[in-house]
Amino acid sequence: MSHLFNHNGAPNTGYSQPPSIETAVKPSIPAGLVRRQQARWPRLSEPEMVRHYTWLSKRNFGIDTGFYPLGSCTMKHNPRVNEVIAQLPGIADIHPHQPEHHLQGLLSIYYEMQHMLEVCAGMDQVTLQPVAGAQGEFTAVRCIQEYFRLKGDTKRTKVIVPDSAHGTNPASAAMAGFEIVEIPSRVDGRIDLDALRAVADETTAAMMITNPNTLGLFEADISEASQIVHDAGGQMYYDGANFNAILGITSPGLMGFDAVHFNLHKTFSQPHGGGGPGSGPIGVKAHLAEFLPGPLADRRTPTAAEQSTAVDEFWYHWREPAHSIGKVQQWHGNAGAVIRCWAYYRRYGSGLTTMSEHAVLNANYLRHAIHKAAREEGVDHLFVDGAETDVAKHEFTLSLQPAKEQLGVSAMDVAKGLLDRGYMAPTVYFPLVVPECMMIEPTETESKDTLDTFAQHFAEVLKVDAETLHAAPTTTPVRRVDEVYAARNLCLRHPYDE
Amino acid sequence: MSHLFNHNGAPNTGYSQPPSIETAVKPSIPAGLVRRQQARWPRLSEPEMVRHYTWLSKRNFGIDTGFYPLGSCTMKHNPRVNEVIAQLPGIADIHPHQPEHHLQGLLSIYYEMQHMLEVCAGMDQVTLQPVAGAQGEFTAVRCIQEYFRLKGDTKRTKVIVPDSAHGTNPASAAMAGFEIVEIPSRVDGRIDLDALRAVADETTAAMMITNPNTLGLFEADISEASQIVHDAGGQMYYDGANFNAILGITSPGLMGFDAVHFNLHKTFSQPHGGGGPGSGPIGVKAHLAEFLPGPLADRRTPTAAEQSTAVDEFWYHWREPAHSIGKVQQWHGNAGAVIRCWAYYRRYGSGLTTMSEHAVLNANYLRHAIHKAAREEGVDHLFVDGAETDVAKHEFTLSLQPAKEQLGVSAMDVAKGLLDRGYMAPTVYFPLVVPECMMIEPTETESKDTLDTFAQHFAEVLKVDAETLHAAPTTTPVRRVDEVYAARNLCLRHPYDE
Amino acid sequence: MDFIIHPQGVVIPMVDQLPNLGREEEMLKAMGLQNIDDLFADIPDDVRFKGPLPLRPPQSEEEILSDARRLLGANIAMGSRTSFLGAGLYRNYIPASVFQLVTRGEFLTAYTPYQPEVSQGMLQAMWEFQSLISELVGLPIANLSLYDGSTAAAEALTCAVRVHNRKATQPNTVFVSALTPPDKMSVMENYCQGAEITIKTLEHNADGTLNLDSLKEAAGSCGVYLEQPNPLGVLDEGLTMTKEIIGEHTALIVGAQPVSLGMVEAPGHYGADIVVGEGQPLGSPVTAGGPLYGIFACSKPYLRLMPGRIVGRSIDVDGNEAYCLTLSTREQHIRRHRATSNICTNETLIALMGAMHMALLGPEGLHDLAYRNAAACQKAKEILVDTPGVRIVHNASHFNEFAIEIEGSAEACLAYLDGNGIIGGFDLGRWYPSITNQILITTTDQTTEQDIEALSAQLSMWTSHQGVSA
Amino acid sequence: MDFIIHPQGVVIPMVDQLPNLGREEEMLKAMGLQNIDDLFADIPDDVRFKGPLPLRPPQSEEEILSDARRLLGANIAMGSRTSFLGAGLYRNYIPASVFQLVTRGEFLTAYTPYQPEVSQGMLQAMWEFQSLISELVGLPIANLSLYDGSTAAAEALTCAVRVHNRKATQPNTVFVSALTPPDKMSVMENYCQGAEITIKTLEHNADGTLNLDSLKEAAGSCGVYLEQPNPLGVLDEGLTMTKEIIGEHTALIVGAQPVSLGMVEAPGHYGADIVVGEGQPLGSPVTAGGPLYGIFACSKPYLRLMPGRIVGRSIDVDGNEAYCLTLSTREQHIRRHRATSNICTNETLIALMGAMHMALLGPEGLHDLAYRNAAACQKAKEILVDTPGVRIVHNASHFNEFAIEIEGSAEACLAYLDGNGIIGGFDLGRWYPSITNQILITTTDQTTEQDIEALSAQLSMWTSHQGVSA
Ligand SMILES: Cc1ncc(COP(=O)(O)O)c(C=O)c1O
Ligand SMILES: Cc1ncc(COP(=O)(O)O)c(C=O)c1O
Repeated sequence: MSHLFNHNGAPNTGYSQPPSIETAVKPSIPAGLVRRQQARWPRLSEPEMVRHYTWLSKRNFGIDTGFYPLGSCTMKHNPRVNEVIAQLPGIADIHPHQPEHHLQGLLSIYYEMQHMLEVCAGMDQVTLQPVAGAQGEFTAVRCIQEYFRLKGDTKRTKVIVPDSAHGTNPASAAMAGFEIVEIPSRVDGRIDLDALRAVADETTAAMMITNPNTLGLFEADISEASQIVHDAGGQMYYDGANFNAILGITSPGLMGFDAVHFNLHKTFSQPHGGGGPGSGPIGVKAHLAEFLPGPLADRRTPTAAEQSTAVDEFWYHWREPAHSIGKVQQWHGNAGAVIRCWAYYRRYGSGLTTMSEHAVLNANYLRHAIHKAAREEGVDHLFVDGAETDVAKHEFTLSLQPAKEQLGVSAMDVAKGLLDRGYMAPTVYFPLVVPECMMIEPTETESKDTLDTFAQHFAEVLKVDAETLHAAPTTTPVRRVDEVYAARNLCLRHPYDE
Repeated sequence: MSHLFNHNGAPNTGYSQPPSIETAVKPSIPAGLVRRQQARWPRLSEPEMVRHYTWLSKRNFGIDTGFYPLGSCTMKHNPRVNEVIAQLPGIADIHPHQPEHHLQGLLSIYYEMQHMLEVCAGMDQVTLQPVAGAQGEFTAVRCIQEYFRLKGDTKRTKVIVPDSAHGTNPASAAMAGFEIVEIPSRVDGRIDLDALRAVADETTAAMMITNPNTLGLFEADISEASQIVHDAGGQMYYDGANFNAILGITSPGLMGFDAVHFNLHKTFSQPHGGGGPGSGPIGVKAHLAEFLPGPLADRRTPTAAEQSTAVDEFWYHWREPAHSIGKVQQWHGNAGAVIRCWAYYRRYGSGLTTMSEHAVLNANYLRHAIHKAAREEGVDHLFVDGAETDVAKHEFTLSLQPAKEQLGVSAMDVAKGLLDRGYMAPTVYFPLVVPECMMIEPTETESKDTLDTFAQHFAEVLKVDAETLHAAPTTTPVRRVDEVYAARNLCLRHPYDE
Repeated sequence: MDFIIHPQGVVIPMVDQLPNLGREEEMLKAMGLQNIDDLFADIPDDVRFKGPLPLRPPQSEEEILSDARRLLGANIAMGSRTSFLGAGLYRNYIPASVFQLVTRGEFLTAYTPYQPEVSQGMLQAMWEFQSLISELVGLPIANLSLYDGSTAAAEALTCAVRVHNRKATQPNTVFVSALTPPDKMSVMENYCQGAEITIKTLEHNADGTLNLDSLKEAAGSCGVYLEQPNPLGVLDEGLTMTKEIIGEHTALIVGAQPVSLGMVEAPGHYGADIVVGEGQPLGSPVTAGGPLYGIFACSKPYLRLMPGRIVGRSIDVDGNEAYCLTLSTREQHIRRHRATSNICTNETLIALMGAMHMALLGPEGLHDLAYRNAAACQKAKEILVDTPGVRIVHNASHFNEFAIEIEGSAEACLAYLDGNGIIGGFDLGRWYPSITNQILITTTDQTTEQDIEALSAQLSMWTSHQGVSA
Repeated sequence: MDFIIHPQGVVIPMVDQLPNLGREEEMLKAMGLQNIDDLFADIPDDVRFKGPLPLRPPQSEEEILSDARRLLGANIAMGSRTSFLGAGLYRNYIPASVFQLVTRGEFLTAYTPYQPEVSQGMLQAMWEFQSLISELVGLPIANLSLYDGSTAAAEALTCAVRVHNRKATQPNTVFVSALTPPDKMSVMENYCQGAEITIKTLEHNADGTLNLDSLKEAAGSCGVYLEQPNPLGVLDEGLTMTKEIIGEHTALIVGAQPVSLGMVEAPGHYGADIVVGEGQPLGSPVTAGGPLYGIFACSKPYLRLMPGRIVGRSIDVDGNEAYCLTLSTREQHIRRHRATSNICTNETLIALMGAMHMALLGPEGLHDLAYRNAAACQKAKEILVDTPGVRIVHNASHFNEFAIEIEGSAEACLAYLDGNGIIGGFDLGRWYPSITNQILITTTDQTTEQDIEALSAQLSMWTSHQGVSA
């Protein structure tokens, strides 16, 4: 074990600073505000710091480490040139309050990204401000709220979500003050139009749904669902976490949605960074456009004076929407993530369709390979599809309920068994509608070999006896972690006195 | 296992290139020179390539991974800012044939480095051309050879080396055409002046020696040795691999040497890179200066026209020594390594002495701690000092001969036992004069805690039973590797047909 | 297949990310399918795109990099000018090792540590981050980041209401300093409106300090939000008295600039219940305003109603030390619409950079960094006080920012400075529309004496121009 | 102790690398010593430095970086100009992933893999490198790098003598192309003189190709060194006939430009016994001429007398695949003065960059990279052939370099081009003193059509100036 707080070297050990500016009078802090006790931080030299974080990194699993089939998370490869680009001073060393003529490059990239997302989503206006998917949801729902408020339509206090929805959907709508109406899915995992009809009414502000849904299934009835909600006077919100399946194939716009968020950290390869940062732009149809948070990047013909500073035939500038709800992050969103995702977009361009095709190809192939390997290994009775379907989209679910019932082996046990074989486990227990759910999303950047091998390992894990699986993992940096202990014996920071 | 050659994706999988320039006539290769069969290289996409090399890296031990007490190698921390500096276009994207007015920054850094090394070594002129220590040795010996040739002193065909010398010393001298005369060390590991007197004569071109010697001991008789060789008309060559012990304390110049090489990748923190690159500048006294390989960086007052391009009050330029032996590398040496080491030097400046003091402090402390821990664990009868001494310098040797005799446990077994405890093993079986030798060099960048813990582990390994140690390591990516098998069943490249 | 065969026979882009290009047929065949389109048979024809996406053709890595260099090179990096722009974001030097370690694939390409057994690295790093922040701000609990300083402040307000609403005499009400920058205020309003929270403002004295009389009105509300140093850069000793005034049942929320805490008392030590802040000055470049990381720390009573992820130290089945996410019943993936926040993806990697920077600084290093910021500020005051036409607005202590008043309009003055290679600071009129002639001058560890002298010289030029034109 | 207490109280430099600063006393005490000097008691007083090193004071990381930026910024990077300078070193684009992976600490900070159990990563990577090079050049054996192309060529000569001397009718003699750049020739001479090897030269025809009659004299010697493309950029079909002419007992050593081998036949396929080359164009920036990596590959008879380290695939005690250094009995640390070379530290990390670049390229990628180099060369020839006053010297096939003859002196012409923002190529007079008006023009994948047009335009300007002054 390496512990940061165990290091206690000399003052200024880790990072020697140049002398400060000399002043006539020493800078002073008002007497009552002088810090009396320094933070009890550790003191590490650079070698100690480098070794500590190298050690920690070796105890962490990333896409670079191995296959990461975490459903709903789109763990695709993060192209390395994007990191180089994001460290250029023209983005890293930029202040959002610099004047527009300092930021023509940034503005043009924002404009290009807005435009690209508009095209892909079939929306009329995109804002890049929200910094994560959940914030995108909240922002869009707020826009819808203001839209109705401005229309004087004040009865719309409810947001409908399917029971398979991601937790952020209800949480975001609730944060905006809406009441949540959850509708059950059909047995086949799809939206129940009757249930929707039963709840859609003049109190409906919006329905939030993702398509393909969280089971990885395309909701073929989506246009009808849109119709129902629209007929009731509500708005359709598209959770874009699953965009990776449909780029260039279909779009929320075509399906009748009014608003959508994108998870740039899923579809457009912003690295997940162990939990963030992300970027969650939203796109809306024209009637919602003037409610978006600003600033939006816009463009016009440059004046003669501007011509020399322009990066192309346009002059780019910020624009505030007329009825903007205001801001959800203090600046212009996660510009660094936007730049990376712009670089990603540029690599595919109009070929983004191919990217989605391969995402879906890989998911279906893996689903096929898992079933095949399970049959060959005689373990196909231990799981069923999370929902019946001919084809999945970019991800699919399995239910380990049979394994649970027949062997007492849970989805979590299987997940831990996979860890022992060098894989990150798929998402487990989400969506909630599938019992003992395992949600698998390979992404387009995994090779056929990786998929074949994983399928084989998956089947082999199911052959392992229950006792061994309960005890898994055994080859990981630590063994099964006691989450109950953690919650009962809260230790949330270094205990100096131990 | 991840195998590079197992990947066989689509053409151009790993790295998409922009279109080539269009030409009127296709570029053509003469018919008899057209490549008929492409190299049977693998085809990896970027995600596969990134994962493969990440995986490989995880099977490799570096300073960043843990304590690396490899004697004679000076495995000190490699400051990270140096890597940033070495990637600046002002060094990475420079061609050595660019005119001097394109290279004023580089030349000034070369000049500064030459000067610094001259000061530290007490030499009159340094050249930065040799790219490793061994090449520095060869280069210096060649200079000595030319020196005698020019003097018409043609009988000097021999080079004296102590039996404890590093293998490169005799190899380098032999490459230059010298006959090697090896003199035995005294029982206490030091140079035997009588033995030296017995061989030093009119055939002696030079003596090569390092001080502190390869046992980590300072040769107190060094001035006398110099005297003997000089009296015989020979030259004294200082192997600078152990410079880390004496910077600012003493210098080869003070000890009477005529020539010296530096291992910038040891003393000045150029990362070892798994085997290289290095940088092996040499410094010589004035009488040898005009034999050095060029170009040397020199400086003068700038002309009026030059003033605007100058980086300081001087104009820097290349200079060819009058009787230069010519080149040992085609360009200006490992400029990228020189830049890193310049950055390292700047961090210590005149404080380089402190660096050496801490290197010696750490070595002696570790030696002390190992003996102490061994006594406490009752295993102090299993090893002895490689040579008796009150203080060591930056490294020290132990002889595991007692363990070998009493338990059948070899130095190699102990080394492998240390691998199992997460350490890189010390150097074993060098120098050859110490039986079952273990050579330990902690460097100045290791903390007291690391040294204490290592000492404890060292003692504990000696308590492990012989059978277990013979079978060590067991926790490493592979277990003990069969080097005999490798030599008997030569497999030096991917066997396509297997 | 989307190969682009170049006229000269070179096959190009996008290939490099798709390992199964060229294997489609083989894979489809294994599934008993004919072509890729069979995989999309479930998508009704009427919602399908007709024809390819109307977007530009794919590019190779080299072309993208070269376009990025061209476009981003057209931006004016602060480091290429003399800059005094801060106003919430501060460019301090970040040691090289931070970038090299944070881009290690194991950190960079991981997801949220849902499988603790293979995510101990990030979990421990974030637990250490919590510990570092806790010590920095003087409170026992910290989460592992929110989106930025503004959302951290906004979530603090809703958290305060969740905790105190029951006993509040002014329920659903919070008080926020009137100096709060409108962009931040706007975030707060967005976050508060859903919970039907009313935001009232607290007034300030002419010297920039908080009007303690105004504060009295906040007693009985759910929470009070103040910044130290405040948005005008003023260090306000009065804040040490606020908790006493507002009382136990009103949360004192202090927004702190983390670097300042090397010299300035930790708000937790003078009664703050929640400390929030923009973490960026520790460990992160300014990056045009994002990604950043929001600091959120609190005292015990807030723990179970606070937003964001928390790591706890635990044990594994063998009793070995191990870390995992804990108290997740507050979070959206468990509690759904009753969650304390909707946050899911947060700013872990930027927080990790913060942790690395803090680890290298150590307590004395943080002090020195703060000192360098403050000394540059002091120097700027010393020089500008003697610059013709420049008046330092607040006779107060400042940390690394202060307001000046100049002749003529701030906007015009800043444009003039810009024309002379100086990013002169922040036009306070953008925050406070009634003010037309004040500029917020920011210094950091990157500010040099020459920078300040250049600013002073140009400001006196400006003044003399104003004199002429007046 | 070497703290520097700054006037303002900030403690600075060098601290950050020495974890035991401040602990000296404690550690000395444990050893029963009083002060640091006790550790140096064994160094006689008369050889000790008196007083501190007369060097500049230490600097902080920020100051070093800022000085480095200033000094290296004063150099003119090739990428900041239009450049046609090559002559042995070639700037091709290197994919971003190469830099990010090679700087991982596990690779960067490792030593030579003497403990194979914990060095499998680098060992396998180098074994793969050997495999890649072996395929590239068409020979079964490759070592894991020598210092650079010149030392690889020099070591090939001594290796050839070791192998063939016994049967040679011209013992201790090797033949080297007269075109060989003098700097490289100088390295060869230095390496050969110790072994008492005589280097004779081979003549070339006016069209740049090898004079095969001259070659006949080399039969019976130990080895022949030729380059393909040759130093004038000419692709010489005649080399495919050389092995037949010199015979079995004379080593054919070919120096190859690795990128060219994407289109040009591997020398191993037309009889080369040893292939050497400068590896830099694959994977490494030019870096002012170093670090680079020397390629060394050979056929079986040379194996046991070749220089440098080799990795073999083996097994561990459990029979699992494992890699280790092998055939080390050739090396200095075992064989000492009878070693095949004195090399110890080599260029592993740069070779690793080469391996990564090759892995990303794949066979077709290498072809395309070669094609882009060659197409730029073809384009340059097409444009320059029509440029007034410019003559293409050799009516031959070229890969990515060719010689032009211009009006007036090459040196003056290059200075003129330099004044107009173009690094115009290499003055061949620096290699061949009798030539005063020829420039070697190099193109790479980085050369654009605009670059070539700019060169052409400036060259015709030059010609017209020459006309005027003539
Ligand atoms: C289906 C779905 N919706 C929404 C989100 C929330 O996005 P974010 O994590 O970016 O806030 C996620 C993220 O996991 C998701 O999978
Ligand atoms: C004592 C000694 N001399 C010489 C050398 C050779 O230096 P290099 O490896 O740089 O060629 C070494 C390297 O290990 C050494 O330890």
